[in-house]
Amino acid sequence: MRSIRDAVNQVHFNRFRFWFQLAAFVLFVYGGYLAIDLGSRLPFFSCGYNQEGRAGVCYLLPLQHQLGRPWPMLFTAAGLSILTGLGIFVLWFIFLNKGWCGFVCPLGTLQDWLTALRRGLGIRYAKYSHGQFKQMTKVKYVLLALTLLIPLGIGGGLWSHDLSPPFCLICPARMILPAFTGDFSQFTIDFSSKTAVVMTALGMMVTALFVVGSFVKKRFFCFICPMSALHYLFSKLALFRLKKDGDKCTRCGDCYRVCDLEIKEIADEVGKRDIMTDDCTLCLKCVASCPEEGALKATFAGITIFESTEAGFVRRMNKGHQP
Amino acid sequence: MNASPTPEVPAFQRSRQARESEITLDHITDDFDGNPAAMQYFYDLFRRVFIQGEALPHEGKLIGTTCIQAPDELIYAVGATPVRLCNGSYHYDQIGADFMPAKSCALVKATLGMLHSATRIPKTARPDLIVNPTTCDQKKKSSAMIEGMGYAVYDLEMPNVKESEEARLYWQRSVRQFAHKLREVTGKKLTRQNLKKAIAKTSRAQAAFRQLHNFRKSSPAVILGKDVFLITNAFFFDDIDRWSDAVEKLNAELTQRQAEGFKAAQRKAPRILFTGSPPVFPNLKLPVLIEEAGGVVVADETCSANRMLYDMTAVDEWLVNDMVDSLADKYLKPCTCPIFARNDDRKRRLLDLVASFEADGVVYQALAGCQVYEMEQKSIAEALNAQGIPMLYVETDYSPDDQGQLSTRIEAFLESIKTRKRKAAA
Amino acid sequence: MSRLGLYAAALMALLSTTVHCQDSGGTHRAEGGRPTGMAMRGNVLWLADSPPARGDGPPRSGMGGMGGMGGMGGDRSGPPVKRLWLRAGADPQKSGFAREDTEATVDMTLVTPQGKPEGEPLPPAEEGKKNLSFEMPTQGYYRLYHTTRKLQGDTLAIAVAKAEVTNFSHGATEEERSVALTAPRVLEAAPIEIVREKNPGEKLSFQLKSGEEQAFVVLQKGLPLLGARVRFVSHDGWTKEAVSDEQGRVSFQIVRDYFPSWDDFQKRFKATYLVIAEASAAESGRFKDQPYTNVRYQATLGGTYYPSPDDYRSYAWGLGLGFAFLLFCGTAVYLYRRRRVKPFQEVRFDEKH
Amino acid sequence: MNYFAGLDIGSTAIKVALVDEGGRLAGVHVTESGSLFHKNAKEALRMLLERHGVDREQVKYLIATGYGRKLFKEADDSISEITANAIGAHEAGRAFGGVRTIINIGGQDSKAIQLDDQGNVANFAMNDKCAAGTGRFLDVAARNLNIDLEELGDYHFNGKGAPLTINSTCTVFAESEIIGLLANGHGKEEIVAGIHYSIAKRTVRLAKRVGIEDRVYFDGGPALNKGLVAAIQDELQRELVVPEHPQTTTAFGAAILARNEFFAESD
Repeated sequence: MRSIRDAVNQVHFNRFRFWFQLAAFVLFVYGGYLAIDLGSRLPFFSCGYNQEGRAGVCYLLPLQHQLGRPWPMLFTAAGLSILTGLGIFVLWFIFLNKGWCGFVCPLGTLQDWLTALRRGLGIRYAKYSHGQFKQMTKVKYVLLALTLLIPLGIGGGLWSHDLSPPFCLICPARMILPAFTGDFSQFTIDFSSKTAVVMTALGMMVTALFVVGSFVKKRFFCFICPMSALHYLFSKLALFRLKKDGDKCTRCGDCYRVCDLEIKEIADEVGKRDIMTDDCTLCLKCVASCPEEGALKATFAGITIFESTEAGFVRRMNKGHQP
Repeated sequence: MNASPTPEVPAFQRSRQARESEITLDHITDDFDGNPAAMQYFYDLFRRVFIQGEALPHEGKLIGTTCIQAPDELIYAVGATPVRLCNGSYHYDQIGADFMPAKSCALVKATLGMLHSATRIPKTARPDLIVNPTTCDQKKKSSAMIEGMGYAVYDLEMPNVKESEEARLYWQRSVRQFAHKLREVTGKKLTRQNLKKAIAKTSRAQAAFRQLHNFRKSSPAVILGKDVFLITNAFFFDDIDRWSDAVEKLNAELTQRQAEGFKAAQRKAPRILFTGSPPVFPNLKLPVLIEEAGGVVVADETCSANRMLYDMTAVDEWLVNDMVDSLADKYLKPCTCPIFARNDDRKRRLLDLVASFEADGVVYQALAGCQVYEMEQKSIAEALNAQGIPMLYVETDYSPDDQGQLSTRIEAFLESIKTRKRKAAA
Repeated sequence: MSRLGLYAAALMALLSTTVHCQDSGGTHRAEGGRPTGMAMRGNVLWLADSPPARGDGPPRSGMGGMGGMGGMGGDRSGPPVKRLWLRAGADPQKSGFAREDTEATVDMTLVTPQGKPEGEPLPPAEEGKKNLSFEMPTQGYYRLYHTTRKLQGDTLAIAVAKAEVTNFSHGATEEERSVALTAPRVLEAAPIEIVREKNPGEKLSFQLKSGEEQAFVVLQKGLPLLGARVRFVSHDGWTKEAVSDEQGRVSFQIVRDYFPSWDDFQKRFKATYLVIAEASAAESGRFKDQPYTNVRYQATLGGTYYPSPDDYRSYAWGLGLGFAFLLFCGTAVYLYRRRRVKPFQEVRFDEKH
Repeated sequence: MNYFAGLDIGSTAIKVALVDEGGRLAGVHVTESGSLFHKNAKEALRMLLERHGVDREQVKYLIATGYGRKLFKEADDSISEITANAIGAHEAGRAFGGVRTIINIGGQDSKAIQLDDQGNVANFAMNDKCAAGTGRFLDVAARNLNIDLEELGDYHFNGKGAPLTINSTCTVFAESEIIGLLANGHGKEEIVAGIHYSIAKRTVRLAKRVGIEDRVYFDGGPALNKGLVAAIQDELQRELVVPEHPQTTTAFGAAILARNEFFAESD
């Protein structure tokens, strides 16, 4: 038992994560070809516009459709289906918590690949001041609010159906993920109405921004992802968690240094046990790069499955380069 | 006793510096039984360097550093050799008193005195550059004095807070500028390869140190604090690879000792955590007194040992930019020097060390003149006392004349710990 | 190009406030002059999901059509109700209500997705109502057959007007699951039938787009009919005729016949097409105690199609904008980094406050 | 009858205490340390035994304390004077209803000790490398004023004006300050009071470092000086407990410990 635990704690974490992400990417972008279907309540961007290959659909797509029904319908049995949908989403979510972002989300994985590309080219990542950052991360709550409210407006007849589903229209996954199955039809501007022009143009711009952004900034999109905001509303329920033992922390900042989302609290907070913040993607890189025994750990339903160890740190850091 | 026999005695062996070094070293080697065999390397090293005045070799340019905040890795990366100039000699302290007020910190004075002295011990070539991190006021002021002696000095700008993100960025900038300065001095550029290699070099040393550090958790102790201080003091000037080899060898011996149930101190010996101003050879007065009085120093929180070697560098992207910033973070964020405003980290660090090393008490050394340590002792004592850990605050300097008084205090402290333990057991 | 200005205006509109789409307010005005060239042959009956409009009526907004739930009426709380209109005339826009033919016998049969395979008779519309309506309680394909039999001399004319209606809803979980296969069947009510050939993997939400190729299969008593004359009539009345092959199959490229100005363009514009198949056979028998020696078969199928995305979606603009923005962002980042090489940024104060 | 001895070899005086099997004080002796303190210590012990008619063999256990403790090889054990002082004060303090805080002013150092409720050392503080505020300081001051050490108490209470302020924290500078005050025509009484208050201030600061609880016990040679006692009481705003033989509390503590150790070992 002990040796298994040691083996896990000393794993070459970045390599493990790379392969895990790759497998998840293949599953959710091409799994449809193998008739895999995990439903349409998934808590990450398995894009529904990827008609052929997807092995399930991102919850935001049906959610926006459901909310976009005519108002009288919202108060019938259909309204109930919104709640059941949310229930299924939460069930998926609590299993991995935000680990869906760090390990499964195809869009997250793509960002990591863009980062790897930049790293391979030897270009440094962008640095911004912490203040600028904190402002930016609030955008995701605004986006979430819009994602929920605009469909309601459409259902109420306030706005055109051309605006539906509003977030999907500007989500870069809509363009990028279908492209992996050879479907480039989303890389277009829709000139059928003004709304469509604006939304598709915005979509293209966001896609371009996504590419440039995640090239120069690790996990750029995750800062503003409304799914991440939706996650955070339920993260208290989740089974998979990130814990910190502040007494063991020397605040050396190693975890903060490797954090893709530059979460300062991970290094500086020593009072709270539950250290996960709303930006966190639970990628567990912080755990892998913490040299203090048991200072950071990932637990599932209270059982520690991966924790920081001195030996693991030395092994990983001596290895240096990631795959 | 263990000195390799030298046919002719160099003139300066009769110098005060050599004498005080010899006295300290004799105490360290002769007053205790069962010194680890692997320690012989360090005993010999100190004898050769401090008593026989052996010259230290170095590769490339020689870069002197006056504080642990100067990143060694950058120096190694550009093919230069770092040597830490912090000095513990009373002899040099008195020479240094010509530069600084008598009430100022003995360590800074001794460093100045050593640099001013014709026979610098440890005997190195003249440093091509002295990096002086602007930590405390005395070090800040000493940079101009060192420059006045004809050395090239570089002030490595250090923020006085470390909590804020601005301070972090400021320090990262300082370190990056320092890297450029090193390039100017050595003519060599930082590359991914040489920097990565340098980090690996220090990481190895740190891993060895951490292993040694962990051995000190065992009870009864398998190694005494005076030996560990000697080892970490050797890190100041010894070749890093040879140093790592020696520590790894010692670790292997300690593994064996632990398995055999070896006792380096009595089973009931009070376990002491040492904190405050750094003990620098030959001023190991206090740790030696503690262990001579029957205590054992099981851990320390000083910049001549733990703080210098404990915290390791984590790098996410092995690019020069990221590695340099990672190094900067490592040298700032975990540092528990009281010079920083708001320093709760030091309390937490001490409490964690007390808990994980099962320390019974804390000895807090403040070198007279080191105001920040003097100022912080009260809050530290309160924090420790709140957890039921007694603390002995000792204000001292490099002079040997308070040894009698100190030993009384230390013995009384150890006696009170023993009584306390006996009471707790009852 | 004046359109460029419009695009720019649209962009500006989004930046300023919400865009109200003129989706349901636009009017469709079909310009005449599409060549038809074909002579009308007799009276063609077909089932449409909209009543004839005086002139050209505005298309209904949003909801599907023959392929969807268009024209759904009735109580929201019950199952959706579909209304169809029987119309006469071979032009989707110009054909009017069918007049009652007292000489003919009429059968109306509804085949529901889960109902009896042979279908159930549908009662004729109530007096005074011109539409036929039925409920669609489950999701799937509903087929309505309106069969008239009429003896003309020694020839029996059998005309089958067929409509295929899909009930599906977006946002429901099971919607994608229904398989869109229709097994050929022999229906008493439909001795002749046109079946729209489904693409493999086609979903209930399928929409036919102009410009696409669509195949139809003519079945006579459940068997493919060779040599039937099949006529396709587009929304604007453009027609094309072909003859069915051995599989009873005939395919048409759905013509693009929707060219409004950009302001009026609607991508959900629902155009109606009509497929007419005719064949005759030397069959003898008796109908209403009268003997006949020939049978003339006529089958119709109404359907809808929509503008092709190619008509309103532009790769050039999409990729162009994407790349332009990519370049812009990339350059911005590059310049920002260049600028940051200069000494530390100042801390500034705002003089206004 | 068995006896137990405690020998406190201090910087200025050697103190010997003898207790009987019941832990009662049988006798004390104080003598100058001189330069040959080893010889003087032996002599002091001999004289005490002689005075009380006790044979050396009857002394079953001897504990040395004070600066010279390690060099006095005849002792069975040695202990730091802080622990010895604590034991002695705790034992002697019983007569006064128990003490928790001890102020000890010796020849070259001053200490403050806090005891827990069982008489163990809970905390202590000691002056750092400076003679100001110690017996030595009083010595120097008395010499400058040309009066006897024993007379200081009388001078303290006979002053007409308010005590003068002695600011210097260093013995050497205080010396010149005193000479300056004399030159300015100030009375010796006021100067003595000033010196006492100066020492009292330092001592109280030291005591506050360890925490003041319950009754405060004051011992050491300077505790014989009534003026100093008054000054400390004034600064402390508390009554001080001063034992009959303030000089020998530490030796007494060592003797008590010797007795306890003897019985612990023979068990």
